[in-house]
Amino acid sequence: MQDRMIARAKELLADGTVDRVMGWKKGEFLYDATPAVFYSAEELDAGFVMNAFTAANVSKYLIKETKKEGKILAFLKPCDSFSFRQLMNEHRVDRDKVYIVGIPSWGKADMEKIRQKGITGITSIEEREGDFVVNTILRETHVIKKYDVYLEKCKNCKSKEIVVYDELLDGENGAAVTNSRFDEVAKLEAMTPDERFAFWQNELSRCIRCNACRNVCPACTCEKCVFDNPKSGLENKAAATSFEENMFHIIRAFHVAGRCTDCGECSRVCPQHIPLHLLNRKFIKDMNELYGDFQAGEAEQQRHPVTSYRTDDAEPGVIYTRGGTGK
Amino acid sequence: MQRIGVFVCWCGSNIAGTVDVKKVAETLGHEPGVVFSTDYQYMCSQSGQDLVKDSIRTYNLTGVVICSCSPRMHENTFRKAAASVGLNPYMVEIANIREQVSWIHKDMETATEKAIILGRAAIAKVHLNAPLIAGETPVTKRALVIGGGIAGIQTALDIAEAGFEVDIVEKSPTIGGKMAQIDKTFPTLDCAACILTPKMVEASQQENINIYAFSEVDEVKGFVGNFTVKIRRKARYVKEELCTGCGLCTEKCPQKKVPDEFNLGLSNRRAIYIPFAQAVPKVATIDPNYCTMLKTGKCGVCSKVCGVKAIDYTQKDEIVERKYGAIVVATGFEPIKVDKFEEFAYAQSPDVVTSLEYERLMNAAGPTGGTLLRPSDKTHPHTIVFVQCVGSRCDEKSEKGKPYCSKVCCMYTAKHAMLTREKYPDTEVYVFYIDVRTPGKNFDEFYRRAVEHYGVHYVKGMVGKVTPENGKLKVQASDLLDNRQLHIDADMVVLAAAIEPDKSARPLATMLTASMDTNDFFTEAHPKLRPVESPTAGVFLSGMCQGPKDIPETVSQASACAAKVIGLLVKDKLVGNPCVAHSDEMMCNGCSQCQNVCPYGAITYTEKEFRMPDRTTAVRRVAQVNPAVCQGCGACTVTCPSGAMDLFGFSNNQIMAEVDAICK
Amino acid sequence: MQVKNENWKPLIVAFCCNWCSYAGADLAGTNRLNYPADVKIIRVPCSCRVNPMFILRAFQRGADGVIVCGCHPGDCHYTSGNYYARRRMTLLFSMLDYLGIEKGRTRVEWVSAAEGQKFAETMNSFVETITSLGENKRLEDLRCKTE
Amino acid sequence: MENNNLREQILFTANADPKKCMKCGKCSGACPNYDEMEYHPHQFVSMVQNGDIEPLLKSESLYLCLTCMVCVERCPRNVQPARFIEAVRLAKIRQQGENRLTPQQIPAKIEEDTPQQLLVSAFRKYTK
Repeated sequence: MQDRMIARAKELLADGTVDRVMGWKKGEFLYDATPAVFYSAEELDAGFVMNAFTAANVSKYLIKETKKEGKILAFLKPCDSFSFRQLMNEHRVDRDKVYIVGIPSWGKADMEKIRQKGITGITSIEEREGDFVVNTILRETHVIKKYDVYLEKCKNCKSKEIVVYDELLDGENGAAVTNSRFDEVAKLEAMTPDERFAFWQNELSRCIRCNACRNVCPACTCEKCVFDNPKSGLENKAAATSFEENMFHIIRAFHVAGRCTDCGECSRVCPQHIPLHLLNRKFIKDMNELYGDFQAGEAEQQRHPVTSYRTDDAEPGVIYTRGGTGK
Repeated sequence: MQRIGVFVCWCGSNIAGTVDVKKVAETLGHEPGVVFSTDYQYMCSQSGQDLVKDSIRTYNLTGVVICSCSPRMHENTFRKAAASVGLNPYMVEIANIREQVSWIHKDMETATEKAIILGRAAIAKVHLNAPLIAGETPVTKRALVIGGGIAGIQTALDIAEAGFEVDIVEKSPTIGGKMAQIDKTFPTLDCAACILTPKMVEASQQENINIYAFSEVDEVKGFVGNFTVKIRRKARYVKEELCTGCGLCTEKCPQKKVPDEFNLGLSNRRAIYIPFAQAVPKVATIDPNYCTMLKTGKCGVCSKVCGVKAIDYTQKDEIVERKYGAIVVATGFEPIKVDKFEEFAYAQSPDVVTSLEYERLMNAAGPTGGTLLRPSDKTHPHTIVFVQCVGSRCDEKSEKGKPYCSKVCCMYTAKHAMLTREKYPDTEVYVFYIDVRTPGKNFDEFYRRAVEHYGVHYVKGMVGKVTPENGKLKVQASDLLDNRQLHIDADMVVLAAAIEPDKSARPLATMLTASMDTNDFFTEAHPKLRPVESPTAGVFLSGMCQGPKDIPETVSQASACAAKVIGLLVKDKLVGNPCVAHSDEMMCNGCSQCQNVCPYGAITYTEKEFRMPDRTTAVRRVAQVNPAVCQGCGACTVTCPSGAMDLFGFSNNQIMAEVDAICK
Repeated sequence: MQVKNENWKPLIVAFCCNWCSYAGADLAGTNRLNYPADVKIIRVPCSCRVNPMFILRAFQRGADGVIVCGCHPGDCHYTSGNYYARRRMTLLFSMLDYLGIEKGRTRVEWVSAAEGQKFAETMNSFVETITSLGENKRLEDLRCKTE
Repeated sequence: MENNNLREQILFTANADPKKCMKCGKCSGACPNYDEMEYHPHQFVSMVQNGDIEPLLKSESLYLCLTCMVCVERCPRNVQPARFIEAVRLAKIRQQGENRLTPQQIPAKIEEDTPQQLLVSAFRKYTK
């Protein structure tokens, strides 16, 4: 697929449709491919990658890119396309300045999970039906079940559909897939408050406030984050109080409620492996249950559940009485 | 750093009886930024206010905290006092230590402690207060009245006489409305036309009034003081400025079979017509649904006979755009459709009529020239049955009727019954009623006169069935007081149909963003205290569009409405509430979420150029709040993820500071 | 087990909308309807002005309970503010519950300007609930593992 | 009101609210069998509301109602008078069950050739 993408990118550069390409660049290691912009065919040949590790969501980068002159080519995976669509809904990206080639994604690999299998020094990774085939410097070849090493976000993939594109690399679009992404949330809901508190205290105490989750999140695109804004009343660069420390994740989840497409980037990038997606999914689950199913970024949407209402909405007391939240 | 003065009020013993005011003043005096702190018996009294003013001057105070009664009581008093000595009124904060402390807590120690905490919170807030200056918007000194019935005419006349321009938009070819169709008015029985038509003429001659008849409102933009309205002047196919209203065309037009809506279809008119003799403007109108010339291109009689060449078959709808400072809704009412009530056989027999049709049958200018004749065979009816509450006072879930009392039916039915008996004493008149409701000056006397002097048979009960049979109407009804069922062979049945708001009201309300109740009546800003204003600033209500009412009430409301409009138009500028939302453009993402939750449409977006950190410039979409439209609810501030949207007077960090002060 | 603070008294922050609930509180005062001094009221223009951040900040600064009061649904002075507040607070409370914060520390009540009695009763029952829940430790401790 | 229990029972069976009645009499105005009846549709509504049920139980009017539902159809307040008439009628039938036959009496009455089906239908009819 990488070769086909590079070939198509070259064509589009050559015929002047676009003047640059948003994709993924080789890192120092095979598994640290990062989003990057390529300006020429040479650059593409030298660095463009597409493999089982190009999980990063590139849509957020397009906010800045579409502020620039010229048109950019972006390869969007299904989950990237949801984020991009949501950014369009929020007028954050200029659709006219992006030429989108939709690319399929059959699940990306989590390097941590591969390492846990005792495999290091990877030199190549190939996808095969149901398996990843990995070669290492020690000239070993490992065949790993894909599902075992999927990223969390890919394990619970919500859709293979590309919701916004100019062309599809494969010519075919995917569809929504059944998933059990709310199971973990439901499991937590079924616990007692004490257990839940213990769980979250354990998870959140590890947070080092590196802001990786915020910086990667395609919904967290504020010009300036409230936590950096002296007028918001809670800015605290010098950590004068522990407020931000304690509340950061709740407020962040609240701010993206209704806009989070559940792309799972927050959990992917967290160096402390905090399952941050469980906070966002809790909101999504609640909104689906209380206000009707809603998928951010799925279509052109003016309002989301937090910016709309019905006069017969449930009263806030409902959360104390409805089932599934433990005793 | 602010220089804050704290003033603790005793409120006689109301506060001082439970709160140690000295201790409160003393303790708050040590708070950072507080340069002066004192207590006084009655802070709201003249001398109390003088104390505040003097202290502001003496200590150069930049902020004032009054620990007293509820801000809902005296916030304005103290703001004015501060303003009088040059301190911005929004630098005053009130700590409510009466309603929230002294009146509900009995223990001196607890109460004093709480008073101090509330004082601290107010001080914390004042530290972050900034002087606010209320925005001013100019006022377009012209009013629009939508609807040219008696309500609209009266409102327009009153506004015009105060010296302001008024435009009346009326959807039908003439002003006058429903009152023009009515024969006599209760309880004085003067002729409706005799009192209405002079007003219509007055409206047309008053130089400040401009009548757009046969026109409709297409679009409303803007806000209080600054509305821009698009008015659609529907094509009459007659040049209004040339037509003299001689009526020759309406006599010569060969198309004679057009149901006359002014007579509710009880007679016919021509395809070119003037609704009635006293129409204002008295201009002919061609009905394109019936005009042979417009339909087939063959005829042109009216054009030939017109001496002033006023006929123009090519006329098109024309859009006029006008600016207004205030909009008056006077869209009125119409009777409900009664054919859904099958039991009354309205659709089966022409002799079953509605009360408004009965008005036309009684009217000297009506289809029968004022002689009461049955529509079916044009004979004189001898037995007439009136049925009240047809479609009024129904169950809320009813699909046929309305849950409310239509208010005017009892009186006009009494009027019909009385007039019928007066003119035709050989007629037996029955009125079936559930209750007879006659609150009003000389109303009950009027009803009693119908019964006692004119011998109208009032029967407590309801008609259950009307069957047309051999030219008669068999009426089956209950007489609850005699506990029997009545069977009357009537010649005519008159239904007192419930009234409902005009159909045009709902789409108009949407254009005006004015609220309506479930029955499509416009809602008032306050049902008791602001009954002629809509909650939407600059929109006023006149007449039946707000709820059922009779002519005297309609006229009083119309004048009241005019007074409110004049009160708005005399102002050169509107001073807004400065506690409105504002967006920090540097931080705004332009995501439109605030726009989605704003109930007033106060937020718009513009593209602005910004310098980026890397010295390039970029165009960003940013929110802008119209302070004249914003009412300061703050819905946008919570929706805004970046905190770019904030509210003056209740800013994020002011409220945070209060929280912190309370939770210290 | 934490040492029980003998002198502990609940600290409750009440956000009241200016048009209904604050007036309701005034009416409670005018009618001399007693409710505990532990309740401190902050006036906001509308319940939709209450940012979840304010609530979290109150908890974090030591409040034991937070109650948001607004006009009854349908009666909002700003027509729709309390409908938005209702969704926001429902979601926020659900999240706090999800994080294991005790139920009942947060509440939303609709109190009209005429309901002085209801205001006092609501505050009495809320203080009772908070007193039985005891001191709010969890939100402060959310990120401090005590092992 | 001694008949309170009976009244409650009738209100329950009728599943309608007599308080909604505004006493317009349209039901009785529409009733096709008015003249035959001792108590008329509107009276059923108000007498049930007042707990005045004994006279209704004794009255032939119960069986003179044709259940044509015109009163239900015409009522502006959706009171549904026919439901009250039907409810009183049912109450009457249920009362009869009390003094006719109890299960205890049955064994003595059974004859050799009594069909089983008769027993079953007797229970259906006479017990409640």
